[in-house]
Amino acid sequence: MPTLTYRDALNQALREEMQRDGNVFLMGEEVGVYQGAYKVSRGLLEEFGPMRVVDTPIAELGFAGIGVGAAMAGLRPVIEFMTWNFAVLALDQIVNSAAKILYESGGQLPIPIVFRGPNGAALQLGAQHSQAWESWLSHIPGLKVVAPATPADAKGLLKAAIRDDNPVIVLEGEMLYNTKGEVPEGEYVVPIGQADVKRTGQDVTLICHSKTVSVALKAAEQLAEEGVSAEVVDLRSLRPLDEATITGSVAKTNRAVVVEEGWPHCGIGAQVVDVIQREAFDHLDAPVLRVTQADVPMPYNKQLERLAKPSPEKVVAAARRVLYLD
Amino acid sequence: MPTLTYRDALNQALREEMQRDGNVFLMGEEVGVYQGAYKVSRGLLEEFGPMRVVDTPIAELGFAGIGVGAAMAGLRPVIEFMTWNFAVLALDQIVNSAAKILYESGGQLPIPIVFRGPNGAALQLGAQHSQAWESWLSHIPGLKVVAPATPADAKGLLKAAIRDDNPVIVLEGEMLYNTKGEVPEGEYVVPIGQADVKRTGQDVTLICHSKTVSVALKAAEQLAEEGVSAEVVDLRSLRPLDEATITGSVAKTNRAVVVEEGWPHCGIGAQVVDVIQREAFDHLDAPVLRVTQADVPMPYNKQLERLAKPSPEKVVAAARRVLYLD
Amino acid sequence: MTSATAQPKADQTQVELARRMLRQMLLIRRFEEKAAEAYALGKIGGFCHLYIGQEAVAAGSLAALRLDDYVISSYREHGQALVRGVPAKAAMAELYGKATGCSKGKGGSMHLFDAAKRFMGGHGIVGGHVPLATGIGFAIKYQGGDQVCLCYFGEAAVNIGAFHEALNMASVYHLPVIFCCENNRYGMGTAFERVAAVTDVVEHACSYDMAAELVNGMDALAVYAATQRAVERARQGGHPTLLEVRTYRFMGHSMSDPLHGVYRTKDEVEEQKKRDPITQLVAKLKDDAALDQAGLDALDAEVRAEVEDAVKFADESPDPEPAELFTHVLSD
Amino acid sequence: MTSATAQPKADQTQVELARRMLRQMLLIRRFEEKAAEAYALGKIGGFCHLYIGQEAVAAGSLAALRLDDYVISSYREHGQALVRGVPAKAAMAELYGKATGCSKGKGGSMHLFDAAKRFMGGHGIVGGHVPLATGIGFAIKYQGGDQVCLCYFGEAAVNIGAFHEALNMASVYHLPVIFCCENNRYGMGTAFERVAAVTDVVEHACSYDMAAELVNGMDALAVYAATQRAVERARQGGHPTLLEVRTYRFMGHSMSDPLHGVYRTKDEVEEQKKRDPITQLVAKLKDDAALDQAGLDALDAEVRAEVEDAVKFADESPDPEPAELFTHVLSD
Ligand SMILES: Cc1ncc(C[n+]2csc(CCOP(=O)(O)OP(=O)(O)O)c2C)c(N)n1
Ligand SMILES: Cc1ncc(C[n+]2csc(CCOP(=O)(O)OP(=O)(O)O)c2C)c(N)n1
Ligand SMILES: [Mg+2]
Ligand SMILES: [Mg+2]
Repeated sequence: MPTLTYRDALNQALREEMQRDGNVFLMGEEVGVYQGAYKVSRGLLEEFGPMRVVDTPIAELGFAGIGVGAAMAGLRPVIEFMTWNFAVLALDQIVNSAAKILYESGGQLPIPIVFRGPNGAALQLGAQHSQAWESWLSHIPGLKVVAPATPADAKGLLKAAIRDDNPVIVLEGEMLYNTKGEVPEGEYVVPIGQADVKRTGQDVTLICHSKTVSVALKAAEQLAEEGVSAEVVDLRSLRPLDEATITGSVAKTNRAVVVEEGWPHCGIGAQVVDVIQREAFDHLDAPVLRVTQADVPMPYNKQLERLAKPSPEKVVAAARRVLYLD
Repeated sequence: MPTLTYRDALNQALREEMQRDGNVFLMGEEVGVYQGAYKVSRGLLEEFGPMRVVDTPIAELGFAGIGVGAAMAGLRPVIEFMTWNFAVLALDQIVNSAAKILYESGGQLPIPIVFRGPNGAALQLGAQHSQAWESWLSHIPGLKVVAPATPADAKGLLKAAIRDDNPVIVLEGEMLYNTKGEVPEGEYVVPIGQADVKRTGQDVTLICHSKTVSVALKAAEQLAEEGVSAEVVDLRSLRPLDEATITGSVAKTNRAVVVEEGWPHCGIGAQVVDVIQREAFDHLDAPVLRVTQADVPMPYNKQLERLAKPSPEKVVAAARRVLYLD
Repeated sequence: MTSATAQPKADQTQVELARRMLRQMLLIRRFEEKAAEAYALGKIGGFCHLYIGQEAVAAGSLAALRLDDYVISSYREHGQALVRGVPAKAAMAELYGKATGCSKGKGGSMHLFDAAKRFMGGHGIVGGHVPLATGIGFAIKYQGGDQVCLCYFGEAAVNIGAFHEALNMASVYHLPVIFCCENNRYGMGTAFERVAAVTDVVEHACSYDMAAELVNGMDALAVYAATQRAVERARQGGHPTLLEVRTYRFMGHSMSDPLHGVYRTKDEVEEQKKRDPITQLVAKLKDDAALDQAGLDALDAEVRAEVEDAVKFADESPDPEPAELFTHVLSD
Repeated sequence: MTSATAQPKADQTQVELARRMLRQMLLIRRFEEKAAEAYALGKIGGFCHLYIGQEAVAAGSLAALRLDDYVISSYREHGQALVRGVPAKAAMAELYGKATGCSKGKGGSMHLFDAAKRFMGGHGIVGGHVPLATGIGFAIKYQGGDQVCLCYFGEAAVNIGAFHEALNMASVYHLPVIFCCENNRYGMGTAFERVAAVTDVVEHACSYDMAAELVNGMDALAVYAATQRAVERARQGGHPTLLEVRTYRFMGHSMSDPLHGVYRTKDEVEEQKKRDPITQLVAKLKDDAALDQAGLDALDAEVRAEVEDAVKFADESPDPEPAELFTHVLSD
């Protein structure tokens, strides 16, 4: 199987889906001439031309709405946000148009659209450019939300998102774009709504997604050195959540830690906790603990930023606590 | 003590705070000449003039930003959103300006601003006009969020919000504006961050806020008829949460149901569940259950809308389940 | 502004067009009157924004469209839906929230949809559907079609960012969109001049290198003619147009708002009612000897019967099944 | 556009002003060069948007302000911060993320703040600070002051809704705000004409009944004069102005972007460099016999020393204490 970067896996998914279906087009800031702010769309303008790879003004609300309008008239737009931070300006169109028109119209107008781009903090970009929006986006009925952690999942989930007849949010990771992994060639679609056990274990379940998967995997290694066997569940899909895989794992390990990049208050981890305590109450031997971003706007300083982010050390500490090892 | 409507209690708080501090002003759509879309600002234009009661164009993002700018230069703006549904357009200013400038500036520029307006569904306003945003707003560090359920709390919390040196979100209820209650005259400030036990009980804790307080109280009455004694905890403040009062009550009753108007996935109730299972794990005799809006965009039809909303019956059913009465 | 009498002597097509528009305008008027009654009886709920006074805009502009063109509007869209061919029954049933409504009772007054008629809603966030219109225009161009998208919005929407972003992009991408601003002088209780630095909406076209036209919205034929010119530009070169149609609403902002009150005087409303677009079109047809009182009465009776039928249909239709609460959240 | 030589023969005040501006422009240039070096060494992180090429805008416009006026900008704000009086040490330390930085190391390159100097940031969302400027203008009027608020933004911000909402309101409320658009022709890798229907930013002033002026941004004195006229209008009647200052950035969009690449040619950049605002101002001063090479060398040496000091200061300053992570989330 070829080894690709996460970036190139996304690029491949876009290219293949655009080749497969003439209604698929890509729109966003710098996606064309500049080849993408993070080069996810490299080469696509050349291959598909300016009608299908469309550079936009800086007008997130406007071009998100153009995407939804185009979907109403039968196209399958892929809208790239340079980062999800800027998509905050476009939420009205995502929430009030994309997610509601099917329902409001009594089922007449499906909105097959993908909104994608990097989510969460990169390095030292400061408070306005370092935000993780999974909780906000997952809150909304009418949307699906995925957050791939590996190049293979990036390809498979983006393809699934583009083929889905509903608005799908794809949360990518700027820090993941350069990471490498094996990616199946051609037709490879990862169904939305299925978590993936990235490492099996017996003693504690570490639940994570996107960038925190590598954090959890590192924590699992450290725990292994201490003789603790951790299972790592990559959610992959945040809406719908794969409740069966989550509770299945906890039923086995009886303990869980949820790791996320976002803020704690009403984070996606809170929802996972809700699921676990509701569906696996009798299996739980300890409260579920969460590792999140510190409950602060992201500081610029490198040291403070490191302290603010989830880390393997914090996950190990939380795991030890749910195992009553301290 | 005089009896006032929730609307008039808010009006009184605004008037008193504007009399008390010349830097306080009110800005929003229809707040002046029209006396407020829901008449919360009745009489204020006449008393304080057009510089302090400012009608705006329909430009939520713009006037939210004007409020933040005015706060940077020393004023204490109260920004009214006609409803919080429209504030989705203004989130960039709330989240990226109001909530972050103090931190980004290393503590130089506090932003004493209040954003207020009705939140949640009224009657048959359809999907775009019937949304409850407590989870989104509570997610953000740098904000405080309150949601008064009674006229007295409306007055006391709005006064506290206006005096606070931080951005405070006040979530009112369109369906509450006409409700009546005793309201202390003059100086009456309810500290932000304190829940209120609206009814004491022994067997189960019903946790609620804003409009769901009356839902929970009705459920408590029905439960009382069945011999179940329910304690009703009104959160009042959603950020910060009064974790001590929540866990204190659950430590006594060992069972809890969280009732909210918003959608389930990553709702404020999920955060409350997280707190309870973490801080009161050993006290819990059953999983915490939640009663929320159905996980759908709000339908227009009256019957469907009723089915979508939290109801005393749903709360009673959930309480019976956590009590293993079924 | 063009007055009705300034039109060239009507030929037969023109007369037929005018009669057709008159029927549509009467249909709207009677439909809205019944909707007001039903609202008062509690049979219609929520917000209900009537179109009375503005009928010439819907009738005039939609007469210039083909059936395969697209139409999209705000929450004040009953009139446009009816003219576009949404059956009065389906529209009224939707206001009643019934399963037989054009949005299955799930949308309501602000969210009338009829995809088959290419009536793309009914949207409730001021300005929010203007980018959607641009997107539909984008799809038309993408698909190589020669349709247009006609988008209605109020003058107050001009103050919101989405309007500007959408107009700029429609112009940059050369899209066949007609932005039809129904300037009725008020956004709820706020007179436009109190909140807009420039009150001629057409001025904004300059910033977007867009064709623009100011139209008398009380004259259905003038609206028709201006829209036709805009349609021409759109079909032929993908050139968008900003139409500013000056009109007036004779009712309150919505059924829960006062008719006049602090923000406009009773006198002003009465004065404006003298410009009633229906009265004017009737007068013109009578002048041209293309309609007599008996003909008008017959037309009105026909329309009233249609609306009565619609009310009866709505009344007798069932509510959606409870299970409908959970359908159409996602498409499967 | 006005060329430098079109100015009237310089009197002594004018000469002093020009020399002061030259020093400021040199300070910016040297500061930015050092910032680029430090970035390459990994001492500065994140996004870092340099101002090289645009120095005449900051120097010229800020010379027209009083110390009690307000200034607010985007993420490309180092130059304006320095001219406004944020010490080079505090600015450089902020880029390094140090506790001694003007935002205590928590803001970084995009979020320089100095409330005492009324430098109100450093904001990272394109267009997001334009309403903030309007709000500051509102506060000035509310408090009965005669200050102004000067707001810098790039031409690409004109395409975003917030800009339009803010300009309309500044005009409706008669606020003393100067909207200074630094039109450097590109937003990241996108030429303005590819994404704006109208490329003369001043055109937008018509839609908001606002005064406007197009200025040569490579000529500090021209920028000064235009800003002075705008300040006058603002102080006296609360009239906002839209200034379009035509300039050019000699560097890439940020330190992580290429200098030219696909979106502009090397030739174009080289051609533009011939218009270097510093070279031009030096030439003018030499022409006027107000500066000789020795004087220039001395000035440059002085400025280089100031920047060296700043770098040393930043290097030697401590990181914030870990506890600082949790301070300033809320004010207590
Ligand atoms: C973004 C937003 N803000 C506020 C509202 C509340 N609102 C509904 S209609 C309206 C007035 C709109 O006036 P105009 O655009 O002139 O249209 P008209 O009602 O006159 O047809 C307002 C303020 C809304 N629906 N959306
Ligand atoms: C709302 C938003 N969208 C996108 C970005 C990413 N971005 C940062 S700067 C920039 C270009 C801005 O260009 P311009 O306004 O001309 O200013 P310049 O950089 O040329 O000074 C973009 C697209 C952003 N910061 N904010
Ligand atoms: Mg109007
Ligand atoms: Mg630029």
